[in-house]
Amino acid sequence: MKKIEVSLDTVREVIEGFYEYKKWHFLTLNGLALAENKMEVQWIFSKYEALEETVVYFAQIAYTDVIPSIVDLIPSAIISQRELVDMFGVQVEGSEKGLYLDEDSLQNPLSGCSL
Amino acid sequence: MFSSFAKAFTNLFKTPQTIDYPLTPIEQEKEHRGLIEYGQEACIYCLKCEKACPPGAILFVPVENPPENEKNKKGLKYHYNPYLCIYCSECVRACPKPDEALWQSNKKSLPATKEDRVNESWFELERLKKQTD
Amino acid sequence: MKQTINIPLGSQHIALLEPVRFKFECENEKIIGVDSDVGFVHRGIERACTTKFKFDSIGYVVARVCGLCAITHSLSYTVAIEKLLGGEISKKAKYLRILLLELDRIHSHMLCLSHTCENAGFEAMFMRIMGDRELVMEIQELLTGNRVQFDYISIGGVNRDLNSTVALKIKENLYEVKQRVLGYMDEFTNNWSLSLKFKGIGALSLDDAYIFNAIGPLARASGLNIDVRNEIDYLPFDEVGFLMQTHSDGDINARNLVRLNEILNSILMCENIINGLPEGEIFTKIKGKPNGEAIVRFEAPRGELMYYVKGNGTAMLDRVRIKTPTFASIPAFSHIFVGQDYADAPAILASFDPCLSCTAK
Amino acid sequence: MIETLLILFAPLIGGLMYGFERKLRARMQNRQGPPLLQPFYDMWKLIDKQAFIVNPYHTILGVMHFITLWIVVAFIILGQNLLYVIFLHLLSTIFIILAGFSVKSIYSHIGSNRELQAMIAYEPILIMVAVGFFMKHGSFDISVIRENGALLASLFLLFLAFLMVMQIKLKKSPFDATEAHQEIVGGVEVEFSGVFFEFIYMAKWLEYAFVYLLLMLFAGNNIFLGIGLFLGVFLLVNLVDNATARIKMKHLLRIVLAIGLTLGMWNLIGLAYV
Repeated sequence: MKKIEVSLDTVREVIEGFYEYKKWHFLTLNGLALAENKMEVQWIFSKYEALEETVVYFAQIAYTDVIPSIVDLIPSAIISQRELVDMFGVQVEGSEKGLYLDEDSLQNPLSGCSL
Repeated sequence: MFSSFAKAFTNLFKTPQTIDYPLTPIEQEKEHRGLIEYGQEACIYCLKCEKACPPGAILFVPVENPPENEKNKKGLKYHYNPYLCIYCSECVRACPKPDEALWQSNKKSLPATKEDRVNESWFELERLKKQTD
Repeated sequence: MKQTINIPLGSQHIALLEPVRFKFECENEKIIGVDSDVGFVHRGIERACTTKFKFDSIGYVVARVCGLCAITHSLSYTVAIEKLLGGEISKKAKYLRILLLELDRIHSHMLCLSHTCENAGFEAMFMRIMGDRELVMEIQELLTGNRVQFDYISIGGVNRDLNSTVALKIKENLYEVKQRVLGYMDEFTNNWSLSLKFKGIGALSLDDAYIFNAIGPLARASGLNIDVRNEIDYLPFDEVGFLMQTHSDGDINARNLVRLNEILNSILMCENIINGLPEGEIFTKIKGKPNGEAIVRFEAPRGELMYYVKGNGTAMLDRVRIKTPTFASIPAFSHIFVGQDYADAPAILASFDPCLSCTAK
Repeated sequence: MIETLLILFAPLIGGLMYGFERKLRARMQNRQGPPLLQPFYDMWKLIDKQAFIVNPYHTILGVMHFITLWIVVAFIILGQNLLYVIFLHLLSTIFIILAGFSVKSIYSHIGSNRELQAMIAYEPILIMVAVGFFMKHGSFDISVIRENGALLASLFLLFLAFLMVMQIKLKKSPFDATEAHQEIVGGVEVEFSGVFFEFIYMAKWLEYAFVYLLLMLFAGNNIFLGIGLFLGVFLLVNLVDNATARIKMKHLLRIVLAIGLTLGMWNLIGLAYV
C-alpha cells in the first residue's frame, strides 16, 4: 500500500495524470474521521493483474470543505461519492444526499463531530 | 431442452427430495453448532466466556442467595440467552474447563414466544450487570 | 402527450427479494433510462464496528453483513487484523480457509444460476439447481457446523479441523456436484428457449467494463482479467490450482458460463486442497492490539471485496470500511439496462447476482 | 341431467385438475408439492382477505370475465355452435383485458397489452380449428362433431397448432409471457384482491376446462381416444413447461403466427383439395 498526500486543489489534476483506465482499477473513496473536526479522504486504486499494488491518495480536510468530484474521470466514483456525503455529511461536488440513508434516519453516522 | 424434458419425466418415478417436514423430523448432524450448555458444578467463575462472547449472550449476575459452589465467591449466577447467541462457540474455546463447565450441543433453539420474555427480562439482567461493574 | 412509461422494479418485487428499487423509463417495453435507490435498510455495521464491539469479535459482526459471502467478509477482516498484528498463521489453516472460501463460492454461484433461470421463467431449472445445491450446503455444515453462518475463521487460524470422514464426504459430494454442473453446462448452451432469453441480452463491452470498473463474474464475462485471487499473496491460490475464467461475449449467457467454469475450477481447487492438506496446527495464538492501517481485498463470489481497517493500539478500532462488490457495480448495472427490453430486466438483474444486504451494510 | 351437473361443477373440476397439475409439476421438479386440494384451501383463505375495490368497472369486468367463461364452458358441454363458443370466449378475454386497462397499475397495463398480443397470435388458430371441423362435417355444431368419428388424423396439423394455443391459454412456459410473474407480477390479475380475486382464480380453472374440452373434440365420439388424448396432452403440456424458459412476447408472436398459421393453412388446403 502506497500512500500519497494530495491537497483538495490538486487532487483532480493528480488523479487525471495518474489514472489510466486500462491499467488502474478504482476501488473506492474512503472517509476517516480525525480529531479536531477534521477528516481524511482517501481515493484508493489498485493495479490490474499486479500482485498487491494499491495506491492511496489522501487529503486531510475540514468538514466544511467541498471535495471536488472525479465522476467525469471515473464514472463509477459516483456511488462512493454519494456514500461519503451520506455517511460524513461533507459536500462533494455534484453528489446529493439521500441514496443510502432516509431522511428520518440518523444523519452522518460516521462523522466525528456531528453526534 | 430434451435433456430437461427427459429429466422431468424420469423425476416422476423418483422419490422426491423434499420431506414432509413437521411429520418427518430433520436429522440433525452430530457436529451441528447448537445451543450452549452449562455445568454449574464444574464452573470456576473466571468469567472468560462472558468476556469472549461477541453478542453478549452470557451474563454472570449476582443473586441474593449464592448457589452451593465454593468457587463462586461473588454470588454470581449464569444466564444464557439462546436468542442472542450466534453459536460461534468462542465461549467454549475461552473456557478453561470445556466439556465440563461449558460445551456446545447440537440442539436447535425453539422459536421464542411471548411467554419466554426474552427481551424485557434480558434487558433487566443487562442493567443489573452494568450496575455491578 | 407522454411518450414513456415508468415501470418500477422493487422495492418489493417477486423477481428480486431484496430491498432495492429500479425505476425504468420505458418506451413500450424498451428501457431508455434507469434510476436506482438502494438505501432502504441501512444497518450501520461500519459504525457498530467502531463503537460497540472490540476488535476480536468484529469478525463475527461483519460475517452478518451478508449471508451468502459471510466467509469472505470475516476472512477479509481477519486477514486485515492479522496484518496489523504481524502474526503468521500456519499453512494448514490457510488451506482450510481456501477450502471453505471455494465451497462458499460454489453454492453462491449455484444460487445465482438458479435465480437467473427462475427470472427467465424456467422454474424447473431453478428447482433442479437449488436441489443440487444442498449437496454443497451439506458438506459446509459438516465442515463448519452450520449451513450459512460458518463462523469458521478466527484471528490466528480456523476453528475446526478437517477429519478424514468429512474429507471423504466432501470429495464424494463434490464429485456429484461436478457431474450436475456438467449437466447444466449442456442445458445452458443447448436449450433453445434459454438461448432466446440469454444470448446477446444484457451485454457489457470490454471497454465499458474498464470504464465502469466492473468486477467479478460481470467483468470476467466481458473479457476483463480481474480476479483478486490473482492479485493477492496472503493465501496460496496459485498452489491449489486457481485458473482465471473469462469469456468474451459479456451477455447473460457468458456470465452463466463464467460462473459454471468457476464452479468447476473451485471443485478442482477443493480436491487439490483435500489431497494435499499439509500437516500442522490449525490455530496460532496472535497477541497484541491492532495499530496502523491495512487494506485487504478478497474475491467474493460476486467480485472484489475490500476491507480498510485502521486501529489505534486499543481494543476499539478507528475505522472499518467495507466496500462490497454489488455496491461498486451499481454504475455498471445501470449502464447495461439501457436499451434492453423490460421483459429481460429481471433476468439481467439476477445475472448480476446482486446482494443488497451487502450494499446496505 | 348429467350435463347440468357438469356445467354446475365445471369450476370445481377445473380446480381439481389445477390441483393435480401442481402435484404433477412438483414431482417433475423432484418436490413433494402441495396437497391435491390446495387450490380450494387457497380459495378458503382468500375469503378472509379484505376485498379492495380499485374501481367498480374493474371489479365488474373481472366478474363478467368469469361468468362469460362459465357460459362458454356450458355451451361446449351442451353441444352448441363451435364458432359461437370461440367468439364468446374472445369476449371473455376482452373483459379481462379491459379490466386490466381500467386501473392505473403499470403491471396491469402491460399485462393487458400482452394479453391482446397473445390473442392476436392464438385467435386465428382457434378459428381455423373450427373451420377444419366444418369442412369435414359441414356443420359448426359441437353436438355434430361429438356424434361423428375421430378427426385427429385428418386434422393432425391443426392439432399440433392447437397444442401451441394450449400452452398460451394455460399460461405455461414457453408461452406464459402474458402472466410472467417475475416480470409483471401476474399481469392483469395484479389489482384484484380478496373475494374478487376468487373469480379470477376460478376463471383460471374454467380456462382449463375450456381448453381440455376443445381438445377432446378432436377425438369425436371415441371416448377412449378422448381420455388418452386428455392424459397424454396433460402430461406433454407439463413436460414442455418443465423443459423451457419463458420466451418474450415478440418471439411468441413470431413463433405462434409463423408455425401455427402455416400448419393450420396446410391442413385446411389439404382438406379442401384431397
